[in-house]
This record gives sequence, structure tokens and C-alpha cells, in this order.
Amino acid sequence: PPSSGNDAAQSPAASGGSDVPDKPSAPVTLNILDVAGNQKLTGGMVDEFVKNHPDIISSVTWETGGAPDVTGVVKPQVDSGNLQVDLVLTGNDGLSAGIEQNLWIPIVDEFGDRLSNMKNYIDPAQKMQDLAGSDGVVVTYYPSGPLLQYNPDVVKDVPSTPQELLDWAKANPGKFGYARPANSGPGRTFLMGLPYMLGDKDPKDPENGWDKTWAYLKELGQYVDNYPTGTGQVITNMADGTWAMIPTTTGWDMNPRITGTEPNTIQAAHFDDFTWVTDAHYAAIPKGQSADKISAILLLLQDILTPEQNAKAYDQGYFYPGPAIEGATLDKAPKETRDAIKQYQRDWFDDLIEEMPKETPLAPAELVKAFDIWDREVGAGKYEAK
Amino acid sequence: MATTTVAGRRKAQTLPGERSLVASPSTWFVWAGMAVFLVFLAGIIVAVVVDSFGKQWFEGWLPAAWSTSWYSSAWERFELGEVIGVTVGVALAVVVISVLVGVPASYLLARRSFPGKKAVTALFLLPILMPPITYGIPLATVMYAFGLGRTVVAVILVNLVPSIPFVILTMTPFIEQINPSIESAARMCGASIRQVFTRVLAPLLVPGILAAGILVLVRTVGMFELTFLVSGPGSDTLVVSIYRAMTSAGGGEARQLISAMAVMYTVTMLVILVVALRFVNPTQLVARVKDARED
Amino acid sequence: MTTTTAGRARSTASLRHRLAERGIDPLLLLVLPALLFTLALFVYPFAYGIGLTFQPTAATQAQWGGGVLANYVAFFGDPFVRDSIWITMRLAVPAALLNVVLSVPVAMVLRRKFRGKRLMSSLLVLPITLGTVLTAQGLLIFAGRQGWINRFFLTIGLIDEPLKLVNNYLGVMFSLIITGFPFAFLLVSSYLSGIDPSLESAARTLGAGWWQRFRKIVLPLLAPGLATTFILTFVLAFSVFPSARLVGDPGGETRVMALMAYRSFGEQLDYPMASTIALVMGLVELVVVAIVFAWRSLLYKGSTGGKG
Amino acid sequence: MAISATTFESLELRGVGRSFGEQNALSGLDLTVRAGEFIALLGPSGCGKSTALNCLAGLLPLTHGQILLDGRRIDTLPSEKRGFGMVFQNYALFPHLTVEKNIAFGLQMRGVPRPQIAARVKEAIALVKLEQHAKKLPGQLSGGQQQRVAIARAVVLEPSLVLMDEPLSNLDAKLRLDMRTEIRRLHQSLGLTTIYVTHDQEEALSLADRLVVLREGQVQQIGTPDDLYDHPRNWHVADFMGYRNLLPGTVASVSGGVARVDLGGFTLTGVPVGSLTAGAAVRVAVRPDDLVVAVDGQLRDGNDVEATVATVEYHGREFAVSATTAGGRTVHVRSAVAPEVGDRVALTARAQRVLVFPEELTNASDDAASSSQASREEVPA
Amino acid sequence: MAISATTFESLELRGVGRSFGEQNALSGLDLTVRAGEFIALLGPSGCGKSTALNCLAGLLPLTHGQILLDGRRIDTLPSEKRGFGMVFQNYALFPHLTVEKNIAFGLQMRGVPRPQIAARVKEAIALVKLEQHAKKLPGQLSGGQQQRVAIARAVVLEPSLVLMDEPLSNLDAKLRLDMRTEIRRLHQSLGLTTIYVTHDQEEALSLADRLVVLREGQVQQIGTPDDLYDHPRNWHVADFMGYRNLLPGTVASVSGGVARVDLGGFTLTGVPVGSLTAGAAVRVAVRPDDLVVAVDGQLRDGNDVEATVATVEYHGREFAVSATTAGGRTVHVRSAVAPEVGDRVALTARAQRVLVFPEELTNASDDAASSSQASREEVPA
Ligand SMILES: Nc1ncnc2c1ncn2[C@@H]1O[C@H](COP(=O)(O)OP(=O)(O)OP(=O)(O)O)[C@@H](O)[C@H]1O
Ligand SMILES: Nc1ncnc2c1ncn2[C@@H]1O[C@H](COP(=O)(O)OP(=O)(O)OP(=O)(O)O)[C@@H](O)[C@H]1O
Ligand SMILES: [Mg+2]
Ligand SMILES: [Mg+2]
Repeated sequence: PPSSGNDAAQSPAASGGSDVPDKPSAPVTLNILDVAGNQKLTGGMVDEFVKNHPDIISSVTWETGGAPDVTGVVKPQVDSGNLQVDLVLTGNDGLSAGIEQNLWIPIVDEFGDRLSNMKNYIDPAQKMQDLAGSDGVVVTYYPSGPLLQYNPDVVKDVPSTPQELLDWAKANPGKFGYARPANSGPGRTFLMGLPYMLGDKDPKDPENGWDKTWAYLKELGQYVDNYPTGTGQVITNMADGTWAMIPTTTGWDMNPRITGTEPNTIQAAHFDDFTWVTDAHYAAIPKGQSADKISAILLLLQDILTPEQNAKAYDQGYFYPGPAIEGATLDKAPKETRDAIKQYQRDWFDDLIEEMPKETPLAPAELVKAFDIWDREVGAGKYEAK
Repeated sequence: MATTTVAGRRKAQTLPGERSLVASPSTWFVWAGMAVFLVFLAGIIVAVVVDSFGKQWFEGWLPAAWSTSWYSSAWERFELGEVIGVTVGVALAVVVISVLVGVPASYLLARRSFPGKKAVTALFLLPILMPPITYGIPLATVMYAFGLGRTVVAVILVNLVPSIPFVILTMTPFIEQINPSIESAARMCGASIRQVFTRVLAPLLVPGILAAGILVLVRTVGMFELTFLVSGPGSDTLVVSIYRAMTSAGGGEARQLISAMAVMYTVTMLVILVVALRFVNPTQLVARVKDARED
Repeated sequence: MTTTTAGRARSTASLRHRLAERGIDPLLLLVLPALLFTLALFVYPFAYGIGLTFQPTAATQAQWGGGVLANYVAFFGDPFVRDSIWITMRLAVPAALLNVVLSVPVAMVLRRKFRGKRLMSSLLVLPITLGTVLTAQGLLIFAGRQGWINRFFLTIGLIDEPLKLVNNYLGVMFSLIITGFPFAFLLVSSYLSGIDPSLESAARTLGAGWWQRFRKIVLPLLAPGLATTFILTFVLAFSVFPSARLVGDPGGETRVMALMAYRSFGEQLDYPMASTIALVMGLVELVVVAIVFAWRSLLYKGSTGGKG
Repeated sequence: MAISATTFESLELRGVGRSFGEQNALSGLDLTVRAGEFIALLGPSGCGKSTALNCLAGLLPLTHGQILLDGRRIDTLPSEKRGFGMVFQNYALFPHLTVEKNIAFGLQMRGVPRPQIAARVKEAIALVKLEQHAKKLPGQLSGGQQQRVAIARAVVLEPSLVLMDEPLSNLDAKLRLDMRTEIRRLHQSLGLTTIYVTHDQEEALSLADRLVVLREGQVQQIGTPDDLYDHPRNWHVADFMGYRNLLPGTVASVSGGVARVDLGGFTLTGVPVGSLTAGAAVRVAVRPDDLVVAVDGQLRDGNDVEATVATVEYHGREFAVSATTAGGRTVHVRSAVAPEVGDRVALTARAQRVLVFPEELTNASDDAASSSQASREEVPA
Repeated sequence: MAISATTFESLELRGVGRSFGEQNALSGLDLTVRAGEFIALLGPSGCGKSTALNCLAGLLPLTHGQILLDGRRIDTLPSEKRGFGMVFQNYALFPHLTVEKNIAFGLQMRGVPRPQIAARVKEAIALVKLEQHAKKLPGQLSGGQQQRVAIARAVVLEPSLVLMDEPLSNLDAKLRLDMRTEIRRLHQSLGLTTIYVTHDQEEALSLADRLVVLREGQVQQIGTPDDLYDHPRNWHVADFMGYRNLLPGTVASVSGGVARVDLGGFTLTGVPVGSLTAGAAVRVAVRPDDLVVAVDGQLRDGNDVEATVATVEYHGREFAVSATTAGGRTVHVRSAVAPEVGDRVALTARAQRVLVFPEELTNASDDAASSSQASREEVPA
């Protein structure tokens, strides 16, 4: 395994950014923990950086996990001062879990000046960055959903409003479903998108402002036979015909068809009137990191945020579109990506992204509350949140 | 009485096993139950195997197309060669150490009464009864504090926590069955305590040690909670890899990829077990190997 | 050397001898490595985990009150959490019972000598190699709505609608039986082999039919072993986690304690609460174990006349 | 209602045999048992005694032959329907039931009404003198007491036949003697037909009306105790009947109803059993108490051996002496006075007390015996 | 180098005792063993025989007393340092080692050079005549062969003392006899000092130079076989020495060195052991072979009993008869002819053959015996 590097040259950085050199004194190795599936998007960018700058980063190892693993993995390391993970790529949830546990170096506050490319975020990506505060750096972004995916053999009249969806589910019990939001991107996008569609009082306050949403989900729940823990099972249900309709996002509509886990005959649709609930991946650095590594990571991030590199985030449509940086257009992406996207993307995606309003997701603390309410009142069905 | 008639009559008559089988409907019931269980089992295994070789399998009895690509991609993506190596290495190390530490302790518990024996026994019972989550995180912190985080050493150490008590609990009745006068005989022959252990007890305990070892092996290879908390790249075991594959990236990997990994897990386990079972009879896995030992 | 021990018959033995008589001698060192190991790597972290339960988060304290006991107040005050005890019991107790009850007749049948006996018992213990993931995956594929079972029954016209065998209580039960049965079977077989077969012969010559032999002789003698088997399979079933999540209905019927602990730990990031749930899990297990052991102590236990 | 045997006219075993795979554990056992008789099956370990008993009890299906009770075939009946009682070698008491309940078990199985059960159990307990132990568990009893419970459990059912498998082999020397008398008493007072398995010659002689001597599953001889004691049919039976000196030799001459046998270094004259001709390989059988130390050269029938005393054992009143002959043979002798080890003595025996058997049996040497024993231990008895 | 005992002058046990908690398993054993002696410890189950042996071997620490070898205290030495050999009741052979390796084990432990080990093992195997079985595992041997391996394993070390714990109790009647002779032969030819535990009177008498009779941890008598056989010190020893008739009664009169005892319905005259006065509670002890059926009313010393024959057992040559006296007592008798059950007979004994003991022992009835046995069975022997 790569050296953990706690020798003199790589002593932990003090709080001020001044101790961190512009360039590491010697090439470092990086252990990257990806808890968001982000490797698919940024893996190519990192590889290219390492190839071009062996004097900064000699090699990189990746490990993967789920968002809840962030604390399980990183906290013991930070607590014991013995870091094995150098960089964490995570979604909003993992990032905030770390913030709660005080695991991250406040990169933006301390080293914002070295990440000048952050100025080039496209607007919704900038909003995601604002949401995160100082502890993470947006590397990729997508508008997410909620969209609908359906099996055209079964679904003849595609719903275009939540009410129509409810009616359809009522008419076809057990044929619509979604995963437990806490464990599923499309699930939580659906959850967070509903208040906008249903016209709830305060779409950012699940406790007090989501009356219509909760009522709607409870009623819808009568026709859902179960809520899997994970989007994988939802895709399988859709693929093998168990279900005929699910909520989805741009990425989750395209990627399974590209990778072949869903038949390409599956169709997608969108509600007539809805608001995108955006999503992003962040980079975060655990506390106690050595100055050399921080310096290397900063250089890496700055590079990732160039349009040429960031365009690789189109990938296989998993996070469609993906880039967070202005000007990272599809034509800058590798050829394979361009081909796949051309074949599998819905022709109405780009227009819809232009057209429809976009909102940031709930702040992590609110999101946990929303999940808790969902678990009690929708998932389990009978427990009032106190 | 002529031999021919004897032979003839012998055919006509029922032999021991047959009669009871034919006579009892309850036996047929049990056999039917076992058949259902085995069909289920076969169904489950075959389904996963088929799935792991299916390129795509949306509907119908079988996948539309076949491929081994899930295996190759799982192998490459998760560096399974290394992972399996780590898994086997960790499992063997845990077995060896827990036997070395556990057997002497169980000897003492089997042979001696001493003040506080009850408390010590209870202490050894707790790690088996307690859910790992109650002590897993602090345990992981301890590991990291000693700079062992994400090392194979740490993975071995945390797996020893439930394994040593397990060896102690399974070996104690085993040792109780060995006639203590054999040890006395060895001492009368001039053997010191250490020699009694290495020359007499150890060979006699081999079947029991194998049995306990196999159970520890199975548990260690299957142990997710504790391993996960201290392992990392280079020290992940197979279950942890599968878990990471299942939960990574929000939605997890394709079903077929998980199937392929599950199949590899089972094959690994089977290989280990078959090798081990060459030495022990499955129904003797738990205790009481007395009759086998006596002849 | 002549020493006098107070209140006891005068003993002329050396101190070493008298200590040895009470079991204190250098041989005790044998238990030391295991003891030190357990103290360092189990007791310390475990105590830390218990300590954590008395350090509730500010939020928990604010919501439920109760000071340092806030976590426990929250646990028992919140029906959403508290009910998971019942949900877990509803799974673990029948699963353990079923495993024990099913393995008795199987072990009885496999006690006889017949060809293929070894193959049969190997097949029955095979599932311990499967691992929860493969079992869960297999159940989902094999017994799912589109699985072979439903497909088969639909094809032969036995049913019109696919049976719901997974993603509910039943699915977890299947998984618990598939993984738990081999353990129960192994244990019960070995306990059964400890019962002297001549007792059954004796009962036969006294006129007892097979049911009477089982009911009056085998069962009472097997009962203590069954209790132990029940406890071990119960412990396995009680901490069920992956299968409850994968083949169960984790929001509803199979919202077991382990899932709740995980939810607190991984999703709500409330470690004290997670520790509390895990500790209550352990306590509930200990209560069940204690009840079973208490019942067991009422039974005949002692030599079963067999080889063991 | 006193306990008494339900009787039958006769129990007939016709060519009863049992094989385990290739091995014939028992073959061609023909025997007719009259009601009230006490039959002992005698033979070394592994000779098929228990097999015979288990076949009779119905615990092992026969592979050959028939068993008839008053002309009715019973070998196809399951054992619980045969109505025989059995006392097992290791007692096989139900460890979880008290003495009382152990004894009541069979009556309960037969649906005897409750008050009647109580009365009969009480009677049976009195019969074996265990009144004070009625409420104890078997584990709290001594070996002899357990034995008596096993007997009471079998006889309380008033079985037409009682089968006993080495019931005394686990007991102390002294206890064994007492229990023997007890069994004899029970048999005589209840009139139970009994088949009794043992490997102890003395036990068989003292208890049985008739003895069946078995060897490797084959009947060797059936007869009354004095019949077997005085007229064993072959040297194997003789061996079991206390002819401790069994010396292989060659017939030198046969004449006038006696045979002179060359034993390598010395000769002995004895009564031939079966027809023998000069040159035949034989075994000469003499009981230790028939071979006496010649006092004042007072020989009997000119039958004598010179030997050196090897060991002397005190048996109270008399001494057991083993001596080595010139040819290196060991002979066992009784003597009223104790010779010194190393003394040269002349031993003498009456010719009528010396039996000469043809060496017709296959060599039942140490080897054969041990290998059969080893193989036996691999299967449950 | 022939196997021979390493000798010592004397082994002295001084007040040796061992308690388990409250219970004294053995107390106050004083005994001096001379080199080459054969001592037998005799007593009923649970009397502390094995405890005594284990204390000597060092397998159990003493709680009282000392053991001295030629004046040197050895009771604090661990057993592997004492240099004694031991033969266990169940042989305790190492089941994973061949006969050869079992025997070589002790030599290896003592670091004897390899070639020497081979030679001595070969010699020991020859000694017990197991040449053909040297490569077998113990499980493949018969009981008697295992027994011989156990003996060889103990004597190959040339121990100064051999301890044997009921080495014959698991064997067949016939085998037991053979092995007894074997042990005697080994003892005599090697000159081994031996301490031998048994509960079989005959075994003890036939083997030992001196006997130690134990009861509930207490020494009852120490003496030579004929001493004990003819002059038991109390009725407990008598019981063990074959005085099967032990009838409780009251002294009617004492005069001229004989006592007349009232036995409830009849009286017997015998030799008092210890001082007795009229009215004392006593036990009258007679051997079955000293109590004969009076032929033609030919009484001996006017000592006779009227009784009804209860059971008759054939023992080859003679009959063991049990008869019931008027007072309901059962007496055991030997008889050359077989009386019929139910016959009234007169039994007679010579007064010198009848011993009268004070009833001084605590009541060792059925109860006490059984409870001590039951409690014994809960602990490993
Ligand atoms: N279940 C079995 N399977 C195979 N062989 C058996 C079985 N039971 C007995 N035998 C064989 O049959 C032979 C006779 O056995 P049996 O138990 O009748 O001997 P036994 O005369 O009762 O001996 P013992 O005195 O040792 O009890 C033995 O050689 C034994 O190996
Ligand atoms: N480890 C022990 N703990 C407690 N009591 C014991 C122990 N070992 C023996 N005893 C008791 O000491 C007494 C003597 O036991 P010991 O084994 O010496 O008897 P024994 O004469 O050898 O009997 P047996 O002939 O049955 O072998 C018994 O009453 C027994 O209950
Ligand atoms: Mg037998
Ligand atoms: Mg003993």
C-alpha cells in the first residue's frame, strides 16, 4: 500500500494556508475515497493530471463506498490522526455528514485563492457550491430530475402531472414504485421535486411546509408494494417488468440503458410543469492532511475545473450532462462519450434543462429531517414525527 | 437348509433400512421437506450463476445473450485477485491465531475450576452475543490510533475478537471429552506440561481444531461489519468488496456484476471448505468426535 | 512445612499444593492471552460504546429530555424506534424456532445409515458457503415476481398472479432459514448423536411406537441441546441486517433493530443513539437467552447415556 | 394381582441368521425354548450373542430363518408388538425419568389404566427391593441398583420372554455375585422364560438350564450345564468351560478308548472326543484343578508332566500355580501347598479328566481374536 | 541392557490424606513399602483407592501427610519427576500413537538416545509378547493386548515403583485370568515394586504380598493374604475376604474362647474377634464353603441351622445354594449335590470357621453404599 506519509517533510498543515507550499516538495501518492460514484466522471480527469504532472502526483488509488460510509471510514482516521484517505469525493449527504463530525479542512476559506477556476462555475453549480459552504469544492454538477421513466408496453397514457401519476398508480397498483429516498438519488429527487409541483407552502422546509407532499406520498404509498433500499433494485424491477413506471433523473434514465441493465425500449417523460432539483459532487479533504498533499490536491482540483478536463464528466450519461464549468461542452468530451450520449440521450433533454427552473436541494440537516419523516410516515406508514 | 432356498428367502425378506423407510409416512414428509429445501437452494444458486453469465436478462426463462464480461469487469474493477488473496490470507491467519490463543484457554476452562471461572466464561460469551456494531466503531478507532488502520493486521485483529471466544466455546466440550487420564499417563511418562500439549493433546485435538477452524473460517470470510470498519484498499476482503460494489455510487453496480461477485465469493468459500472437509465429516463439525477419535 | 488454615482441618500440605487444590497454579497462564486479548479488543471498545449511550446529542436531549439518559428515553419513548424490537422479535423468534423444529426430523432421518448420507448432509450444510449476498441475490432472482418459481406456477396454471415471495417478511424468513438451517442442523445432529440409541431400543421393547419413542424419550433428552441451538440461531437471526435490507421490506415489516441502528449511525449520524439501539439489541438478546436458559435449567440435563 | 409371566408353549428359532453386508454375525441358529426355561448364550466378544438377542427382540431384522411362537411367525412383527422384555447391557434406563416412571413406562405404552399401573409398579419395585429409591433418577443410583431397575422395568410387563444382554458385566465382583442370585431368584419365583447373554462361564453355568455356546456366529454346542461342563464337544467349548490348559499336540496312538498324545517333550493320555487316528493334530484339554502336583511321585494313570514353577498365586485355601514344561509350554495347576518359584514339580492328571479334541477349528489365535474385536468396535453394538 | 527396576530401600507413607473440600477421600494412610514388594489396595467403589494411587503418583496434591523415598520427601515433586510408572484403569494409551511409539514415549521424554530407545522398546514389547502388533494403533488391539501395552509403557522406564489402578476391571472373565498371571510373571521376573488397586478380592489375594483394605478413606487392615484371609480384623474386611454370610445377631454367651450368638431363630457358635461380652451386637461371618449341607444329620461342633433351599446354582462340580432360615435370613452354602428348591436342609459349620465380629462399623447398608457411589459418579475418577 502507498506510504501514509507522516515523515517530516509532510507534517500536517497548520490552520493557516501559508504553510502549504505551492507545489509539493516531492511527488505524492493520493488515496481517493469515492462515495458518490464520482470516479466514473472524474477518473479520467485525475488520470490525465497524473500523466501530465508526475512531479506532483506520482500515483492514485481509488476506493469506493456509499455515502453513509464516509464517517465510518474517515472519522476513526481523523480521530486517531492517522490518515489513510487523502481526498474524498462525495455527494451532498456525505459532505454534510463530515461537516457534522468536523472532518473536513475548510478548503474554500483557506485556499480559495488557489482555486481560481471556481469562478467559472455555471450558475446552478455555483448555487450548489454556495450550499456546501467552505468544506467542499463542486467538481461535477447535473440538474437531475424529477423525470419519469416508463415501459411503453404497459403505460399507454403517460402521466403529465402528479395527479395523473397518482391516478395511474391507483389504476395499476404495484406497478409504480421508487426507492427509499435516503438510499437513492432518483428517490430523493422525486421527494424534493414534489413540493414545487404540488405548490407546497415552503419547498425548503419539510417539517412545516410540505403538507401537500406528505399527503400525496402517503396516498401514493397505498399503491406501491415496497420501497427498495437502493436504486439498483428499482432498475432491476423496471428491467424485468415487475414495475412499469418509476421516477428518474437524466443520468439514471440514460446510464442503465447505455450499460445494458435496462432495455433500450424503456421510455422517459417529464411532468408538464416542474422544477429541477439539482445535484453535484464535491471534493473534500480530511483534517490532519499533510501540507504536501494539500498542495497537490489543490493543484489537481484547479486542473479538474478547467473546461477541457471538466468535459469528461459527460461520461456515459450517468450524471448527464455533468460538467460544472462554463464552456465544458460535449464536443470537448472523448469520442466514446459523444457517441453514447448521442445514441441514448432524449432529444428533449437539453431544451428542458434550458427551459425549466432550477433549485438547489435541501440543506443536509433539512434533508435528514425529510428522510426521517418519510421513513416514519411513508415508509413505515404509521409513525407521526414528533 | 440348501443354500439356494436361503438365497431366495433372503431376497423376499426386508432388510433393516428398507422397512422403516417404507413404513413411516412421517419419513416421507421429511424427505419431501428436504427436497423442497434443496430445490430452493438449487434454484437460488443456479439463478445467480445464470444471471452472472447473462449479458442481459430482463424477462423470460433465460437471459437473451450470454457473456463472461461481468466476471472480467468485476475482476479488474475491484482487483479481485488481490482481494481473494487477502481474504484467504486473513481467514487463515485468523484461524491459526484464534486456535493458538483459544485452545489453551479452552483447555483450562475444560479441565480446571478456579476462582472467577464463571466470570471469565461469561466474558468469552459476550463478544459472540453482542452485535458487532456495539463495539465496532470504538474498536476501529483503537486500530487507527495504533496506526494499524486499513492494514491487513487490523483486519486480522478485529476478526479475532469474535473468533477467539468462538474457538474457546466450541473447543471446551471437545477437550472435556478427552480422557484426562491420557494426560496423566503422559505425565507419568515424564512429559512436562508443554510436552503434554504438543505431543499428546495437540494430535488428539486435531479433529476438533479442524471443526472449530472451519467454522471460524466461514465466519471470518463472511464477516462484514468489523472488517469493513478497518479495511481499505489492499486490505478489503471479498464481502467488503461486494458490499462496496453494491452500495457505491448511490445506486450500486449492475445486478449481474453483483451476481458475478457473489458467485466468486461462494466459489472461494467452497474451495476453502472442500479442502478443509477432506479432513472432517460435516456432521461432526460441532463437537463429539469421540467415537472417531477412539479407534 | 506445616501451616494451619483457619476453620479447616489442619493441612500439612504446602501453600503451593493448597492453592493448586483451589485451581490456582501456573497453568492459569494458559487463559491469559485470550483474556488479555478480549479485554483489550472487546471490553474496552464495548465499554466505550456503552459510555457513548450516556452522551446524547443536544438534539436528542432537547427533543426527549432525560439528561444523560435521553437516548434511552428517546428509544423507549419513540414508537418508531421502540417498535423495531417487536418487529425484530417477530422475525427472529419464528426463524430460530423454525430452524430448530425443522432440523430435528431431518437430523433424525439422517441419523440412519443409508447410501448417500454423507452427500445429503453435505448438501444441507452447503448454504453456509453462500453468504448473505448470494442468498439475497438468488432469492430476488429466483423467487421474485418474474422469477422461475412464479414463472413455473404461472405456466402450469396454478396461479394467475405472481406470488409475493420476496421484498417482504417472507423473503427475510426464507433467507434466515436458508442461512440458519445448516447451523441448526449441524448442532442438532451432534446433540442427537449423544443420545444412546439403546434407549430407543429399550423403549421399543417396552411397546412404544415411533411417536411415543420420540415424544417420551428423544425429545426430553434432546431438549437442552435444542435450547442451545435455539439460542445460537436466534442470535444469528436477531442481528439480521443485509437480508432485511435486501430481500425484506426495510421500511415496514422488516424494519429490524439492526437497520434502525444503521440508520442512526450512517444516515442520521447520531452515534450515541446508534450505540443505544445496538446496546438495547444486545440486552434484548440477553433477555431471551436468559429466559431460554432458565427454562433449560428446569429440564433434565446430564448424561444422555450416549458416547458423549 | 401378582406379577407372573404370560406363558407360551414353545419358542422356536429356525435357522436364524443375520449378516451385515458380507459378514455373517450369526448363522443357522436352531433352538427350541420351552416355557419357563433359562437359556444362556455364551461366547467370546463379537461372536454374535447380542445379535441373536436383538434378532429375537425385533431390534434387528433377520436376514435368514424364522422365529415362531407357538407355531406363529413373529419375526416380521416390530419389536413393540412382540411383548418380550429386555434388559440391556448398559441398562438403557431413561435418564430423565425416575425409577418409578422408568418402570411404569411400558405399562403406560400399553394403555394400562392408571391405578393398575401404580399397583403393579409398586409390586415390581418391591420385588427388586428398591422401595427407598423409587423417586430417584437413574444417575443417582449405584450400578447394582440400576441393574435392578432395568430388571423390574422388563418384568413388570409380565413378558412371555425376558432377554438379558450381559446384565452383570459392568458390576463389581461382589455385586455381581449378589445380582446373580437375585436374577436366579426372580426367574425361579416368577417362572419367567429367560434368554441370557454372557461371556462369563461361571455365570452361565450357575444360572442356566441350558447353554448355547457360540463362536463367530456359529453354534458350537447346546446342552445342559453339566453336559457342557463334562462333555464339551470341541476345544473351543472346553476353553469356555474352564479347561484352561489347551495344549496342541499330535496323536501318538489310540487304543482302548484312550488316546496318547505327544505334546513335544512329554505325552499325556486322555479321552478322545470324536474319532481320532494316530498322527492327527489335536488339542489336549485339562482343567487346572484336574492337574495336580504329584505328591510323593504318586502318579495317576501314568499321566505326568515335569515342569518348573513359574508363578504362584494365593487364592485362599489353595494356590494357583503356573509352570513351564520342558518344551516351553505353560500349564496351569491348582495346589493345596505353595511350591517355590523355580521348583521342579511333577504334575499328574487322571486320564478320564483329560480330553483330546481334534484341532478342527480354524486357528482362533490371538490375531484372529484381536482383529475381530477391532472390527466390532467400529459399529455400534 | 535388560529391563530391571531401579530400586530403593523403602517408600514410606506417613499419615497421607487427601480431602476434597469437606470430604475426606483418604485419611491417615501409614504404610512402608519395601523394594520388590507387591502391595494391593482393596476396597469397594469410592473408598479412596484411586485417590491414594494418584497421591503417590503426584497427580493429586496431598492435603495431609508426607511421602518419603529413602527418607527424602517426594510429595512436593511433580509427577513427571518422581520416576514412577503407572498403569491406568482404562489403559489411557495414546490413541494416536502406535504400540511402539506409545512405549517409546516415556523414553523420548527423558531424552534417551534414539538407538537405545529402539532397543529398550523392542525388549519391552517382547516382554509383553506383542511383537506382531508393534505397528498397530491401540484402537486395533483387543482389551488384553491394550492392557499389555499399558504395562509395557510403564515398565520400559524401569521405574522404581509401578502403580496399577484396577488394570483388569474392563476385561472378560477369561482374559482377566490370563492377564493376572501375566502381571504376576512380570512382577516376579523384573522384581518391580508394585502398588495395585482392585476391588476384586481374588485378584488381590492371588497377586499381592501384602494387602491394604480401605473403607471410606480409612485403612481397615494391612496384612499378608493368608493373614487377611484367615484373620480379618473386622466384618468389613471379612466381607471382602469372601465371608459372604454376614449375619447380625446378639452374643448369648462367651466361654472357652468361643461365643454363642443368637441370630433370631437359631444360634451359632464361633470364634470372637476382639473382646465381646454377652448382649453385644455382632456380625457372624461364615464362608459359603465352610457352611455345608449336613449329610445324615452329621453336625459339626453342634453348629447347625435349619433352612429352606431358595436357589440352586450349578458351578461345575459343586452347587451354590442359597437358603432361607426360619427367621427369614438368607444364607449362602456350597454343596456337592444339588438339593431341590423348597427342600428343608440342615446346614452346619465348624466353630473355628465361624468368626464373630463386633458390629462396630457404622451401618454400611445399601443406602450408604449407594449414595457414596452416586456422588462418586458425578466427579471424574
Ligand atoms: N450394526 C452392525 N454392522 C456391522 N456389523 C455388526 C453390527 N453389529 C454387530 N456387527 C458384527 O457382528 C458380530 C457380532 O456382534 P455382536 O454384537 O452380536 O457380538 P457379541 O457377541 O454381543 O459381543 P460382545 O460380547 O462384545 O457384546 C461382530 O463381529 C460385529 O462386528
Ligand atoms: N476430584 C474430586 N472431587 C471431589 N471428590 C472426589 C474427587 N475425586 C474423588 N472424589 C471422592 O473421593 C472418594 C474416593 O474416590 P476414589 O476415586 O479414590 O475411589 P475408588 O476407591 O478409586 O473407587 P473406584 O473403585 O470406583 O474407582 C469418592 O467418594 C469420591 O466421591
Ligand atoms: Mg454384546
Ligand atoms: Mg478408582
